[in-house]
Amino acid sequence: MSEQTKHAEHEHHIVGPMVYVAILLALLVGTALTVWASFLELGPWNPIIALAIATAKATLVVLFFMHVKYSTKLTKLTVVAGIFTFLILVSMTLADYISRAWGSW
Amino acid sequence: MSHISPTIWQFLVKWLTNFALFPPEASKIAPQMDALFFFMVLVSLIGLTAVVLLVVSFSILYSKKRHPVAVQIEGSTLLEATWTIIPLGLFMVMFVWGALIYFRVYTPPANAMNIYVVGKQWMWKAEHPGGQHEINSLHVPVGHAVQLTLISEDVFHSFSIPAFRVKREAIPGRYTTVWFEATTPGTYHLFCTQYCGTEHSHMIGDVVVLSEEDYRKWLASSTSGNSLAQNGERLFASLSCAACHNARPDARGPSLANVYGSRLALSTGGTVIADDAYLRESILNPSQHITQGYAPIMPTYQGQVSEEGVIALVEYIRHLDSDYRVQQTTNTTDLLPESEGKAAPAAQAPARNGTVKP
Amino acid sequence: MNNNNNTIVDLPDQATARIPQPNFISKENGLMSWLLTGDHKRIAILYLISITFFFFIGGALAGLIRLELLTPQADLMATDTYNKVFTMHGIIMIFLFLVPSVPATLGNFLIPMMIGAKDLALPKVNLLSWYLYMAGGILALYAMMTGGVDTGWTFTTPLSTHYVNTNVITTGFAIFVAGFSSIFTGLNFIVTIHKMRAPGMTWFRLPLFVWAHYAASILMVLGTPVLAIAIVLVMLERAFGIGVFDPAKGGDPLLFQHLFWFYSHPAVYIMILPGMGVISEVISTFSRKRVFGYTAVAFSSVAIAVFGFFVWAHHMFIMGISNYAVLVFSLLTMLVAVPSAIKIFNWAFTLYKGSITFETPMLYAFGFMGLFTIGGMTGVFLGASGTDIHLTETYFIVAHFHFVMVGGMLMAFLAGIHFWWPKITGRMYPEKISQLAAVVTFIGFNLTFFPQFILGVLGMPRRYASYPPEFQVLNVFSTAGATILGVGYLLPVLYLIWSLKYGAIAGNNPWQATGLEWQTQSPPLTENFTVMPVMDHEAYDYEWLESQKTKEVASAG
Amino acid sequence: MPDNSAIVHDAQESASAANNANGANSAHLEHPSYLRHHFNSTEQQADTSNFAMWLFLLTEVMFFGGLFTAYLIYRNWYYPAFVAGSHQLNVIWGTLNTVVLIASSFTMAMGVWCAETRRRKGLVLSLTLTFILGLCFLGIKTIEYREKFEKHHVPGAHYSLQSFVDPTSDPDIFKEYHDKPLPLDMARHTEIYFSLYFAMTGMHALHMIIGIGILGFMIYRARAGAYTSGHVTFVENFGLYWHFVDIVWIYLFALLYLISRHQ
Repeated sequence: MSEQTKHAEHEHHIVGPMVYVAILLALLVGTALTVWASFLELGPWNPIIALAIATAKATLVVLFFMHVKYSTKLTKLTVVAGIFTFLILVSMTLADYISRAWGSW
Repeated sequence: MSHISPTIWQFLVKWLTNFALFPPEASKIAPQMDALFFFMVLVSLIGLTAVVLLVVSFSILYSKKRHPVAVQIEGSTLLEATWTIIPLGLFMVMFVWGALIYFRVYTPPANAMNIYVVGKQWMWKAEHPGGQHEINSLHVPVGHAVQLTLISEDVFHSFSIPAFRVKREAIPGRYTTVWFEATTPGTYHLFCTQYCGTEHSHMIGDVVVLSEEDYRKWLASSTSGNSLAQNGERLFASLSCAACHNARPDARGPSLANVYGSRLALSTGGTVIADDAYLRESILNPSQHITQGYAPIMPTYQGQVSEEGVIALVEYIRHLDSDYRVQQTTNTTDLLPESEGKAAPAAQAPARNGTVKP
Repeated sequence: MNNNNNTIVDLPDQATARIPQPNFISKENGLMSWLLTGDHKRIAILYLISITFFFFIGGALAGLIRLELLTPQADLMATDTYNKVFTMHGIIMIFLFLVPSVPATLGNFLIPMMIGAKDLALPKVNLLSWYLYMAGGILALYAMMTGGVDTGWTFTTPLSTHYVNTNVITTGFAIFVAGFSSIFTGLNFIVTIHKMRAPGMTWFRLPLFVWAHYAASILMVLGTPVLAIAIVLVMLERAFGIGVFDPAKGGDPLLFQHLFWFYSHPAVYIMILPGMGVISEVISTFSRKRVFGYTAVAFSSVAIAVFGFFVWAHHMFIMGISNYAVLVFSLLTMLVAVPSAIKIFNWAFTLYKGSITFETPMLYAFGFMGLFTIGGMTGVFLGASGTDIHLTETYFIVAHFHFVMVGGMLMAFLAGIHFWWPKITGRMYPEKISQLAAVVTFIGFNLTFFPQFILGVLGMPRRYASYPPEFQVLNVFSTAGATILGVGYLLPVLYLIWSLKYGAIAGNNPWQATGLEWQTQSPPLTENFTVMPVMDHEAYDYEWLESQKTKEVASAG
Repeated sequence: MPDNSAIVHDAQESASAANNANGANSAHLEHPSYLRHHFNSTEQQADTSNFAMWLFLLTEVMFFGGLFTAYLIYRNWYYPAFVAGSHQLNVIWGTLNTVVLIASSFTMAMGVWCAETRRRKGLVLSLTLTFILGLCFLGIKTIEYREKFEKHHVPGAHYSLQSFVDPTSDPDIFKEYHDKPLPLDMARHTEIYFSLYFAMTGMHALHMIIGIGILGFMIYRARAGAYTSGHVTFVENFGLYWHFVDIVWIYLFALLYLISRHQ
């Protein structure tokens, strides 16, 4: 992790316009998809599909627009840490609310 | 408690209590909780002594005078494992033991008598089934399981009886329960322990534990004429709930006879036990609690009924065992409309309930 | 080398010794050179001055509280005044003193030096976070002057949103701003520790002080924003009645507590972890020994930081969260207690076969170990859901967190201040009187807060302006202790200021400690080091230090 | 947060040997003018500010995290109210805004590329486009807000339940969804939906406004060729910020507009 070794392994990668255009198109398609899906009557699947597509889009943005695909392990770790803590906050809070309905002793 | 010799126990507690270092044990749960408490104190003392002994003895043995040159030691996995695993084990014991007591405190027995307690800035109002109202005091019989159903009219309050080792928050907009069984007659402190505004420290009172007959005397002496359920009945009539909940073939609402404690199927799917909390919710937020087969036509009574009013209604429904009774109330409303005039203030002016002497 | 057997202090010959010039203090003069500085050491001193200021304001408020509680009646002040006093005491002590105390002063000063860097990674952000801190602090004081706030530092809804008419919004905003100050400090530390380490300074050669700050910084960066949003929602609720926390509109007041404690429980570790870092340094130095089980201590810091995020709901056991949640959070709370136990025993065994001396920092460190053990164990009383029912919201909990925060963190802070005072100012503090101060603090502290455990067990609720007469005796003890404690805190201020002019010249390394910060002049140069240091030995390597010495002697002779 | 500009500011001071790694290695020997005193190499400097930016985004994630938590909890409690609430949102506008923001993210990414490859005109152009698209987004949001304001769907004293207890009173929404009227107690909870709607989109809009401000500053300096002489860290970091704001919107769009359309 010390500077020297990092320089050696770290090589700044420039992402070209073609990639960006591809991602842009993918994102637009994703948007069209999710809007279309929201008009279908899918019951519990509506939110799941919408969030799945949103996550897919977000992943594309993070990986390519934000260059994480080409960055150091450290950056990747940072992203993961963020998601992890966010999930703790949401899941453990929701856990309380959901289990309240299970009735109390 | 069981595994500590009663005599030593008595001595310990008596001694501590005499020196006002320990609160009296006046409920059935108290000795059990204290057993865990003293166990933890013991463990803490051992731990603390261990640390102090190590520090002191090393400081003496290896002071620069005695031991001018330090010996470098990397560490010892074995030792570290020891003081990882032993505390962990002890903490796990405390966790399980604690959880058992927690559930004991918050799981009322089926035969418990129920008293409603309403907290508001800055007073405790107790509503006994017999219609007795008290402010900042609570009279309970000795040797009876007593369940408190708590609710707050404004902010968080916390109903705490140190001598009973029980405490429960009174939450705005939701019933919470706690129970105890008093073991020794006497007068004990009642505190609000959740900071609730300016007069927080004046939101205190007494819990009076009475022997059987004293309690009966007290009930007789301080009754306000009609019982909580009767107040509920009047309110039920004056809000003309019976217009729908009347068990007639064309009734637009479900029959409420014997509904309390039964398992209901909801229109939203799923089932629910009709307890106090559910009854309260279905009066104030009906649309989320429609019984299967009925239209969501019931209006909300939020803001129209005081917490005491809701309590009276819940108590009424809780004891409602025949539709005949409901139909009677309908008739009474049909016949003597002034009963509304009588009933409405009875339930809707907490001031009046408030002024009743404990 | 000194031959005195009671101390390791090794000072240069006072007749010839001079404070090295230039140094980071004398380099530039004038107020602007301080207010616009990017030098982490100068910013640390700015912080030191400002947090001391706020500490004594908070302390004065604490004094008022104890005076009021001298008698059972609310006679010194009206109840609402009392409520405002303890609220401001809490807010100032937690957000303006404890959270920035060690990190923003000692951490700021030492982390770059310990890892062999010239400065923190983002000097401007560092300065910005001091200005944010000051803005928050001044705003809080302004709120206090103009009517105060009486919600308690926990801002419990719906009390704070609908049932008080004091400066909740102003104070909330003050905390919001101060929060960003601590976010940026934490962010700066993480970046610095990752990117600015000197050649050879691998992760497992870092001083444990740095590990502890790294762990605390993670908590600052990930926890504080949640507090920020919770406060924002409270302000919106007050301003526009958005109803998110308002039971009347279907909101859930408990949600606020979830968000609030998601930060405010880890905040406890933000406050204590840096203190633990200080203790590791001090104990190692004064027993001339590498910390027992370096890796265990390092990882226990990280473990505390990680587990710290899983336990917040243990503040709400009796507040109507689901019983299943109670089970889970109680269990996790027990787990987080373990790493602290590990640290305590590792420190104790660091003394084993050491060569121990008892200068002031060491005395404070011993104080820390004793008091923190009590504080930690009583935490378990509250983490076990059963006993929590009886003990929570009473003086037991007050005593518990004062044992951890004051007995733990403040002791550690004073230990650190004394330990690095020679490095910061180039002069020694007077030893005898400071040892006295340490003892006085310890006695005063126990006298103040131990009776509160008993009060709590007896059931005396916290935040009471008046209380039943039978509790008076113990309260009198507590107030008496507080007086002694006050003296214990005033002494250091006096003699430390005195030492600025009259203290003995310290030289580079009065303690003969191993950290890189000690291998340069004191007070240090603005760039910290003349040549970029290369870390060619393990942390706490006292043999290495000796060999350096003999080398010098050889080259000199 | 207003404060993120400070980090980027630090970053801006710092230079980038990013686009020529060999420059980084040689940086030890000859020190470029823009190398700050406390760094050893421009490479280290660039890495550092980039990492700092990521950590800042971490705090942003948690900041929005609180709001998302609140939203999920109340949606779970008051589903009918949230459905009725989301019917008040115009999916067309929402989709349009999503497209606008994605496009702006694309132009921003192009901007970064132009800076890295030292294309000054391209950089100015893509930054300007990003700037304009950002303004479009805010414009559309304003239109939506105004509509809510006119219908008294802004939480607070003047909040009106009209369109929920009596959907027919709101014909254009009604003819699209044919909502049944909500019972009063449930209708009241729509206020929570709108509170969260305004809190979330408001926070997001605030981030947009800050971003647009910084963009203006960047365009000004870019025309002077500031970032096209191997000085790209500032642009890169701002790019990260802008993409993050985009990501937040992608989720807001799904949560607020899409997932609660059906009873």
